[in-house]
Amino acid sequence: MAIEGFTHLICFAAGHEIIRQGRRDLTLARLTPDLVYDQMVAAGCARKLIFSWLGNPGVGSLHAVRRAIEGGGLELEEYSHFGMVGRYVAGAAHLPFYPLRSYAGSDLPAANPLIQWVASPYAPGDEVAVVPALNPNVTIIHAQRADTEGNVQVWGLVGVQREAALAAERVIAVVEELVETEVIRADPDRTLLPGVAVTAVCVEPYGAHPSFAQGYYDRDNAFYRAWDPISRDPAQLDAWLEEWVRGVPDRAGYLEKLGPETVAALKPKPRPSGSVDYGEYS
Amino acid sequence: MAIEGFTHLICFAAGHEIIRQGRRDLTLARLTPDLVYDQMVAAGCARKLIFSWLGNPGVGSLHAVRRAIEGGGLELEEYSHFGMVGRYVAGAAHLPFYPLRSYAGSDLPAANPLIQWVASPYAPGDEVAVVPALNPNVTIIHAQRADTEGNVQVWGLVGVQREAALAAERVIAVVEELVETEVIRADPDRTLLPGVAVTAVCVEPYGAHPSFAQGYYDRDNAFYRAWDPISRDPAQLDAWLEEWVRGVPDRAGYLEKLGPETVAALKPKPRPSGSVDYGEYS
Amino acid sequence: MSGTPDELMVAAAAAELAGVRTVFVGIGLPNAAAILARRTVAPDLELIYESGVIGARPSRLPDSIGDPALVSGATATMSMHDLFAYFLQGGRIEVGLLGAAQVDRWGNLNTTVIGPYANPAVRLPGSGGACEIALNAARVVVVMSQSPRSFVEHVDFVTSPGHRHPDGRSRPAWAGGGPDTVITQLGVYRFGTDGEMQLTALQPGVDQADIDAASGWPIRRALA
Amino acid sequence: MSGTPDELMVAAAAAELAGVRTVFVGIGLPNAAAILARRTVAPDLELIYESGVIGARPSRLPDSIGDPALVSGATATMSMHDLFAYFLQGGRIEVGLLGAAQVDRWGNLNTTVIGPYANPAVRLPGSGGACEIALNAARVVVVMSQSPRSFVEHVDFVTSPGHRHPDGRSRPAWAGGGPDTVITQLGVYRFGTDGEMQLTALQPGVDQADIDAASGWPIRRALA
Repeated sequence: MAIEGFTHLICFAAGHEIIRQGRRDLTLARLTPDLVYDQMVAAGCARKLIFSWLGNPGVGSLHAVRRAIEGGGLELEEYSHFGMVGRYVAGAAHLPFYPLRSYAGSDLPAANPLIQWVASPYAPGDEVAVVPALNPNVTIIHAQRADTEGNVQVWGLVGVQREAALAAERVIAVVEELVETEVIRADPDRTLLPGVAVTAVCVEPYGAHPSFAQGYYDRDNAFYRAWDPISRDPAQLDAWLEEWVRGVPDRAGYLEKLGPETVAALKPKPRPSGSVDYGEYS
Repeated sequence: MAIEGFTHLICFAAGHEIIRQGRRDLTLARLTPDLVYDQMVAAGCARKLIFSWLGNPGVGSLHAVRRAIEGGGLELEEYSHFGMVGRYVAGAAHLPFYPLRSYAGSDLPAANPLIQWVASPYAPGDEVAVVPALNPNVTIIHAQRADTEGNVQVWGLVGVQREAALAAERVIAVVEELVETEVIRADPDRTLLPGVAVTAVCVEPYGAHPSFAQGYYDRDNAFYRAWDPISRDPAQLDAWLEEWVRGVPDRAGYLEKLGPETVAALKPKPRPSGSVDYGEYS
Repeated sequence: MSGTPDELMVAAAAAELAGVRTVFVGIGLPNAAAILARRTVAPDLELIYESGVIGARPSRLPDSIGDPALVSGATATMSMHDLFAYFLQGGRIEVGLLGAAQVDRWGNLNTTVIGPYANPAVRLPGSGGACEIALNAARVVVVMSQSPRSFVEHVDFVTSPGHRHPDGRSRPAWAGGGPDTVITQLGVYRFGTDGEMQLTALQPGVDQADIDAASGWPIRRALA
Repeated sequence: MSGTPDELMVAAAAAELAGVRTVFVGIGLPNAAAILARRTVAPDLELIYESGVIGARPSRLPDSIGDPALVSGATATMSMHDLFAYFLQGGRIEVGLLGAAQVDRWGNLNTTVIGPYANPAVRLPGSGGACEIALNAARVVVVMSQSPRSFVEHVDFVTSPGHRHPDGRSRPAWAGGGPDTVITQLGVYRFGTDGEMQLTALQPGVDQADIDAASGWPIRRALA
């Protein structure tokens, strides 16, 4: 499975619910495992990571993941960012591989035999790196809004959310708010995924905290920094999971613990996109 | 060279200026040559077409192009739509080829030896069709608006405009209107091409007529239908080019001939997209 | 039931879309059929156009598949790359609606040339998206006019592959189901398990002699 | 001129961006350098972030390369696919700014592991976009801290290729120019025509003995 969202719109609500359900032996794909997979690895959910950058952005390491790797308890399948992007693209496009100009002269292909090469039929001797399609059983994405038909809209960074979702057998979209279909249809360019491609929509305001939702709330950089000492100490980490994940029944419980002051402090001032005219043609 | 825009935003202003300049021996790429290339072929600008669908949409044939083909005076290089899309994608991505699931069992590869096959390294016997990169010397696109930094925004159908532009050595964007940079920066998701990827911007209102600009003016379907008898008769066609292209100094002259009533009749009623909030973070 | 030949074809094609969720629509009769189906037998039908539109709600019958009325009020617009790669090739299209100038018994479609490719008697529009629609949609419904020049023993050019190439090659393993139904002004045809076309229904007022007179090979019968 | 080691590196890296139009920015010191450069020596500099932002005008120094302040007011946002495929791989990036835990004389960078890959002493973050930045940017500027553990005879893992792999393989024909400059708290290094690193400038207050003490091989000198 994959929980995607590059820095933006990382669905912690889903990660926490998976921890509460006590899932085990998951293969977790994500470009940047981030805190959400550090927490899931610490909780014992994961057997394997498929990834391209393993850190706490701007802070340092994901200590639970590092301990699991250095202890030999976590299998790794490693790419570069563009390799991971390509895996989802190939998966979404029903192609066996995605070609990219990377890896030549790097030790990554030696570390990961799934990185292969194909010869260009247009230039003798020109070999292009390829990565295989990735088709998660489930992809969970977070988004700003959806309607009851399952049409999902995002603005700001979209990362690999469209490709990761369309590569999956099932797609769960968690959104900040439900809106009328007419709001969606007024601006079809903003639709990341049409309803025909979405299995389920869940409404979970602030479900991406401590990551952010453009226009809704800021990245909680203080929490990302605070995570470093927590994650460094297994006992502290377990206590954190007990208190903030297993100790609350759902996302509403987490938000209540977080408190209205923290939530309010993350709210940005408004900055409207402005409106464009699609025209009414009849 | 390529003048791209799928049904939407076809830059007739550029096509007409190329005819006025008396250009010859051009290789013209476009998914749907449409009336713009029918006119350029009739005017003797073209040596070769690279294309995937050759017709007057909803009407019938491009008669000038058909005459040139049936007379042997125009070289053809033919793909399917997705093959043409893939050629631009590979060109923009500096890849030698683009892989797609098409052409198996079709006679198109026999008609065009540039359509080739590569073997997947992940499944023995699985062959994937590939098309080669296409890198036009110049791509001309039409768009709704740009700023003086060359950032170009489009809404509605984007077709292959981003890929065709980024595949080219030089990119000319013709726009309906110039706006303040702050208008562009208020909604970065709408940017088709950032200024760093654009060689020149020209402001030419109604420059896509008789095709359309979403929210600005409708497709002139009456003109598309009227083109059929004009294009069918070489003498009529030449008279049309004399009157509407060579007989006017520039696009303003064309618009003046078109007249304010035709222009007014193509104006849609407003249908606003609505505004979203990006948030001001500081 | 009566109507013009076009109306008969549109009604029969719309009936094929009953309960369908996603249809990839070409211009002309397919477009009219899809719009009719959504208003009648398939209220949840999402009209998907190769120009980059999903879930169009056109306020008028568009002349082209890239009409502005398809965009305003649609659920999604996207680049042709994303639409062809992730929706069509990605296997999310239940029905592809195609037209053709020629069809053979295996459902191979020609929209490229009449006569030899290098020196055609008539140059037709070519593939557009038809080749990939024929290969990637879960099933293909063809709407076309029937005559001895269109229902032929051998198509002059295979633009969009059917169940078997004239040279004997079969469909690749990754492909969708291919031609499922051919609808003409004379009849409705489906394909046997061996991939050969068979007549399954006559349009109102049509008899076997009309079919025979308009076919370039003796079409197998499988009337209900 | 004086400052902390970080300030020295940021200032030197910003100077490398004079007159540059497009820079692909990593987090940390590269980000600070790019923002400083745009305010000083490169007013037309477009900051491009792998998260999908072009032309960011951040109102604050962001903690991450996907900060919301990079999006609000940017000239363009796009999918990571389009950014990596059409801008980085498409050859539109003049300078890629990278950090690293280890570098060797050929400019090979390691951000993956210290020790063997299968059983690392220290697991580092890995490539992110660095491997493709190193191969596709027109030139690469590296900003890193120098010590005998970071300037090494042999990197433990080549994450991002330099001018020559330790096994002797050269750069592929399609690749960009590769490492151009390495900036540390002690010096500024460039690469000879044979691809070997050479010291071209000392940071203020640094002498040759400091360089020697912080290098795992005798670095060639080419001081102005």
